[in-house]
Amino acid sequence: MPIDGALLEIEDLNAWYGESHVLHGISFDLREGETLSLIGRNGAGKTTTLRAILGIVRNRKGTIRFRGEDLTAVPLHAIARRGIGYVPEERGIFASLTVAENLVLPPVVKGGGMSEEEIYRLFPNLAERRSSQGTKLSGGEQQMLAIARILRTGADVILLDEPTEGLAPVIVERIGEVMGMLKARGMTIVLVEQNFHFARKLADRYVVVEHGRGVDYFAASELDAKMAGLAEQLGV
Amino acid sequence: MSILAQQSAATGELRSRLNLLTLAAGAVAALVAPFVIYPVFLMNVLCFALFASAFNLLIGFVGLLSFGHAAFFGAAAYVTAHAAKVWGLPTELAILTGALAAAALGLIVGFLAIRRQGIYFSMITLALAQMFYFICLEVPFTHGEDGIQGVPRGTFLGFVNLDNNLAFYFVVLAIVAAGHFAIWRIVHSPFGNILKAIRDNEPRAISLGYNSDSYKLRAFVLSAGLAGLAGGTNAIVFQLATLTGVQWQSSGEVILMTLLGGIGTLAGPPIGAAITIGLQTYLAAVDFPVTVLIGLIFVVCVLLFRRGVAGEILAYMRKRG
Amino acid sequence: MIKAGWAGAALAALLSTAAQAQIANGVLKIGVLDDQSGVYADIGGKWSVEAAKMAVEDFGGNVLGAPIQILSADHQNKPDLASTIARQWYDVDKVDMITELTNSAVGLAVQALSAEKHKITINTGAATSDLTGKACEPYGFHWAYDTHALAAGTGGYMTKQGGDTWFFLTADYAFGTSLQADTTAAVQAAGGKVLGAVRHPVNNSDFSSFLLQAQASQAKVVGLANAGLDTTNAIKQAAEFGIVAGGQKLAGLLYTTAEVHGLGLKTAQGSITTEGYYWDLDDKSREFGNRFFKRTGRMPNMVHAGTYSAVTQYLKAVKAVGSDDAEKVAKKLHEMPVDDFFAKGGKVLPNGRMVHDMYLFQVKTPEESKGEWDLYKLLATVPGPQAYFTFEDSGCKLTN
Amino acid sequence: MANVIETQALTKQFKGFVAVSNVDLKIAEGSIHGLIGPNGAGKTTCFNLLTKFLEPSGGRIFHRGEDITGLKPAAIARRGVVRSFQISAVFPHLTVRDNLRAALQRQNGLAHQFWLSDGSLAVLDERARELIADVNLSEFQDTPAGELAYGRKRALEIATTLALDPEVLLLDEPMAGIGREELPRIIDLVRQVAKGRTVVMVEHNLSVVANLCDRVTVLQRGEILAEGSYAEVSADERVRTAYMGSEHAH
Amino acid sequence: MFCIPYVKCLPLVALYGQLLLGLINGSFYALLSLGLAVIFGMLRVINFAHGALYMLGAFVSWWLSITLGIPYWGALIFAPLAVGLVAVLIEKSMLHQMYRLDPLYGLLLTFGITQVIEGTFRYYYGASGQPYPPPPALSGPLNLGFMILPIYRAWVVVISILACLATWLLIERTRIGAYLRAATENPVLVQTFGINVPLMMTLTYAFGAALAGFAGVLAAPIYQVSPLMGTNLIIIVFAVVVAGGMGSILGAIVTGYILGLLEGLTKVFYPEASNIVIFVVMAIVLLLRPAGLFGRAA
Repeated sequence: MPIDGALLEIEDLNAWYGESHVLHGISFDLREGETLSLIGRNGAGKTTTLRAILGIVRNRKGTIRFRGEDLTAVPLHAIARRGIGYVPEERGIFASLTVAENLVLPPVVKGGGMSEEEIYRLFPNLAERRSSQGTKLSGGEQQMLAIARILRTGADVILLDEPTEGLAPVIVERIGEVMGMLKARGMTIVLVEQNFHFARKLADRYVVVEHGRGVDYFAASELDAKMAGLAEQLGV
Repeated sequence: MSILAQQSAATGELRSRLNLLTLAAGAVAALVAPFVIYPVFLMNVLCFALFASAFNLLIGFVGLLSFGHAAFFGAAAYVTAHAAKVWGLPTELAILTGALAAAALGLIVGFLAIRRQGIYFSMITLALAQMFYFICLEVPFTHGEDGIQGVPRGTFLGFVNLDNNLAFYFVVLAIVAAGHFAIWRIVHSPFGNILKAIRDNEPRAISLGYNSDSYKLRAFVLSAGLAGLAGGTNAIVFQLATLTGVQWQSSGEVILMTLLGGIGTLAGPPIGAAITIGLQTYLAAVDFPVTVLIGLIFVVCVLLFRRGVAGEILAYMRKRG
Repeated sequence: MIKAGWAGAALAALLSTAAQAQIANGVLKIGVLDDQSGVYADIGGKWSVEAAKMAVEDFGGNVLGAPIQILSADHQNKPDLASTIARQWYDVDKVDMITELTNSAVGLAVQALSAEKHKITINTGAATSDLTGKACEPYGFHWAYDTHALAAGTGGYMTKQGGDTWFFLTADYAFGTSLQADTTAAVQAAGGKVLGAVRHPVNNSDFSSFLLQAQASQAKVVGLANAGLDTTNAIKQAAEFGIVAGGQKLAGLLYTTAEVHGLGLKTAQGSITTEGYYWDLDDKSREFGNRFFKRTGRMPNMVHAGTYSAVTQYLKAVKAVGSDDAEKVAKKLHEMPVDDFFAKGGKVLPNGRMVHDMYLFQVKTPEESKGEWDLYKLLATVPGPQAYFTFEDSGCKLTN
Repeated sequence: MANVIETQALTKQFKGFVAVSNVDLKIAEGSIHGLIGPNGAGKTTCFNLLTKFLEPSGGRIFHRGEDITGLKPAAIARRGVVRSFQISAVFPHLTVRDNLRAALQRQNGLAHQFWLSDGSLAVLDERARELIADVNLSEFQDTPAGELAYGRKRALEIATTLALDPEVLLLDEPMAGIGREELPRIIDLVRQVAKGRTVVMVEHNLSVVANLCDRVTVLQRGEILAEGSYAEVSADERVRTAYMGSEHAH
Repeated sequence: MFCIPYVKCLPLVALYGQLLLGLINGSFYALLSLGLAVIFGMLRVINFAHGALYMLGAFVSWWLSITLGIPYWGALIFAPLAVGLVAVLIEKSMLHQMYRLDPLYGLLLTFGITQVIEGTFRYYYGASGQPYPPPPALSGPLNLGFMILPIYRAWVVVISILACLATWLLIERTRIGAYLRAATENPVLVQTFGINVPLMMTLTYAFGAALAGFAGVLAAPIYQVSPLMGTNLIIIVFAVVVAGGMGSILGAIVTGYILGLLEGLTKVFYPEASNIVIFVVMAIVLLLRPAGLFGRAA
């Protein structure tokens, strides 16, 4: 369902890991300032969708259009320069870098990002531990750091992969607050999340992903009606 | 993963009709060659063909790149030459002694090198071989840079007079053929099946209960022994054993031969050896530095031609069905 | 394997059918087998090939009506390859004589082969005195120098001139140890004393530790029983540590104009060496040196000059006996005196050793030098019989 | 029921990060035991520890009451505790038959002979054929394993694992990358092979777990969150939270 | 007196002298193994051509001085740049194709390149080498009381320690270094941040090569500038790297100096073994700590 003036348009995206065909033609659109949540079981292809958009998965076919520009031919490192930030599933905190170094690692790609001071104010834990090794942080702090470092770059689209995974509820809550703030700042967000209850507080629209396809699309308002079917679909 | 990750030439290779044909052609060529081409040159080629095939046993079928294989070739040359000249052993026993010495050296080097994998393995074999070179340079029995000279060719099994180049050629052919048969047998043996399994997927082989290090070490020793067989024979052919045999450049050359001929194919290393030795011999008179040419071939092979001559032919045949 | 055109040679052979009776195949072939791309490429290398070609041209290009052809090959310091090439030259290409043969492993291997094939070798490049000692062969000749001559020249004469205490830096392999032993004998025979020696590994780039030990020994002469880059690096670093400036003398035992030129006078000045030839010795040597320089852009050392001399002498012998039969030519070579710009009153011993005068040189200072190749000043002439082993002492088992 | 595998306080730390922490696992003989949990919970690490592909930082592992913590991976496999891999593990350059032979030949003492023809391995072929047939690969006997489709590789991997006739079978995500159409077949296969042996499996697909497993251990952040039958754990509020997120009950 | 029983005794002051000399060789080992480690960390390529690039550094210095009259001080800057440029060409034209292949191919390719470079130089310049005197400001001896140390050698120790330190600081303390460390850990993620990792790889290779070229300039006044100067050195440096482990930058530096010292001592007490002592140490380390002194288990 193409939407006029979409910021990001994904159409019939296929992707492969080696011989294994993971994405089977997923399509969706994203408007500026919107939060879209990809939900689905483990292994359904949500993470791969993000990785295919960024070009980490090289072996891909289909259309990825960002602000009208086709991204499929753009080199991996140039995609971030368009203003797309990525928070990977495994968080990707670098062990050989301190917290502070991790934070300033991604280059600033656009104006309008937060300053280091602002970020440290927002995440006092990180400020305290700025000179310790990145991976010495707790899982929750690492997740904060992974999000925080994208905030600095000025990226206005952020791809978030399972930010709450493996985290204690209190931390999840804190991350929820941070994300709410991002949303309020007008950030466009693609959120991959298994934690459905987390996603529902943020998402404007949902794509249900199964076997590498988008099998259902609905807006936040339709959620309650869908709830029963979803629990079944998500496998619990 | 082994260096073979990009190619799949080895499987079931010798079983096809194509290979029987190649084998037959090779046999005919080997029998006719000494009447057309200078036999001493051919003997040199044969020795290096066996050397390269022994090396290939490791890289092609176990996935280990030894950058110090010349140590085994050269060590066997020294021991064989010493045994024949000083101890007065009969030629065939001298060669055998050389091969066993090389295998023993292989056990030591292998034991150390197997402790690391991949690129480290290569660096360690190179370093240990260089150490062995320095030892050869200094111990008295190798006679330093003069080498052991004037090694008697003697008679083979007591009745073949090896001073006759043609007769000697056929003896060398027999030895080298036996060596190749041994390699073929190892590759296509129960043991070989496990080697290939380890090469393809070491963790999986371990999970099936195979202690991969012990298999690698045994393959290493076998390969060293066969390289030694080649080195010992070479020493008798040229009646000398010198430092050239144990130099690291020789290790580089045997890699080139194998790469050029086709890693992991049985026909490749002999082809590569023939081309390389041919170039060295016939370009010796051309005013172009041979090392540069060898280096260029190396670069071209790695960049464009990783399957080698035999590998490319096999791939072509496969494509055509 | 043949560098010169086959066609030309064949044509020439056809034209001179008369010569076939004397020269077996209608062409007299001389092979120059040496290291053209490796460590010895400067000592001999392609320059030796040029020297051999000059000898042939000066001889008129043919002998007994048959054309003379030079073949050359780079043995890449591989004795087995050298052996293959030499065998093929003898067996297939019917080469009559092989010369140069730098690298003692190659020299010994090819000389042994020549005995088996009844062909002549004249070694001008290798140092080992074994060639005319325990490894001597009836058809093998050793022309330009050997370890004994270097030792006798540098060791004996320097001792006599007051350098009577020695310390050796010896390359720890056969060449180095035999050079040290020969030199020690010469030093002691002349009344000198060896205070110590340190054996360094071959291809050892850093000599500072050994030089400090030499310095501490306070010997008057520091003898370098090594070759090639080991010698040049040792001399270069000796300059750095002020060995010569401190009053000690530095004697390179195998060290030719090629190395001295490579080091430059600033570094090499004051060091001492023995050579069998230097281009600026007299008119005849200058004449050859200048012609060689015109062709190659460099002055010849004793290996290049020796190769010229050896080829010329060989051709003279062939002409004298009227045949290229190895036996006859070898006999003639043993008899004929050598008298050319390289060797004055040289004679060949029954073991194949060509005995000629050697010269003790000191490397000039940059101030003394008048040109790029003005490198040496002559300290002494070492008469041939004192430089080389007599046949009896050589250890050669051939019957006279 | 006796426990075939037991761990005590099994712990693994990577550079400043605890992947598995104090895990006491009890695997009952003859059961199909599922190991589940969100990504990063430490399931695969656990697996690697059990088979000694990783060296534990602390704790012990017992097999039939015997401490096997110090053994090498190959030795553990020889005791009959055999694993599969998350990414299909076959020998790509060997044919399907040779893959099976490689697995079978160890028990027959045929692994070390380098002087025999591999024709001597033909004695294994009957058993190999059976196993190949069991996983429906009969028509691919002579195909190099690398050329098989992904699902068939997984099938081959299961066949080679079965060839060892393991007492304990550890399957790391056997359904990963398997198309929906093939799922029932693989589920059947696992059920079939589980007869008479113990199976431990890491699996993401909860319906597969529900379908197969007698007992389930839920891991979260390297620790055991819950244990019991699938019905029990799926009713557990903490487990639901771990998977679905909390309903945010303050 | 310092004694090794049954071998040799040495006055302590002489021992200091020898240790100092060992440190000089250690400087070269450290600079070269540092370059190898930086390249390996980022590119996963064992750069066999490192010895040839070192030789190139020395040759460029010589060439600059005889053709353009650029003195040592200029060479110290321009030669590493030139070598870095050569490295860029190698990386852009050939080496980058190796990243997706088995790392052994990188080793083989650089081995071939080494043969070509060294063979060409040997062909044109022979083996006996070219002269390159130390700069006048650094010529002459320094009397330390216990030994005469050429000023130039003192300079080599100082400048190489500085260069190692600077490299270490660059990698551990700067933003560019942070990129490098991050890209070594996870190149893909770093790319998604908008950092041009392929360019970084080129520059890393050039930087490692420039370090080798720098070592070459330092070596030119000490050793004869010869095509063969890097040939054997590279294998020794491999042994240093295996003994030290490729894990850390600091490890490469420290192992280089330690093994240089050890080799220096061997030259005094048992010179015949000085060529193999580093290999022996490597073998012992492999037996006791297969991952190397500073390496982490894979």
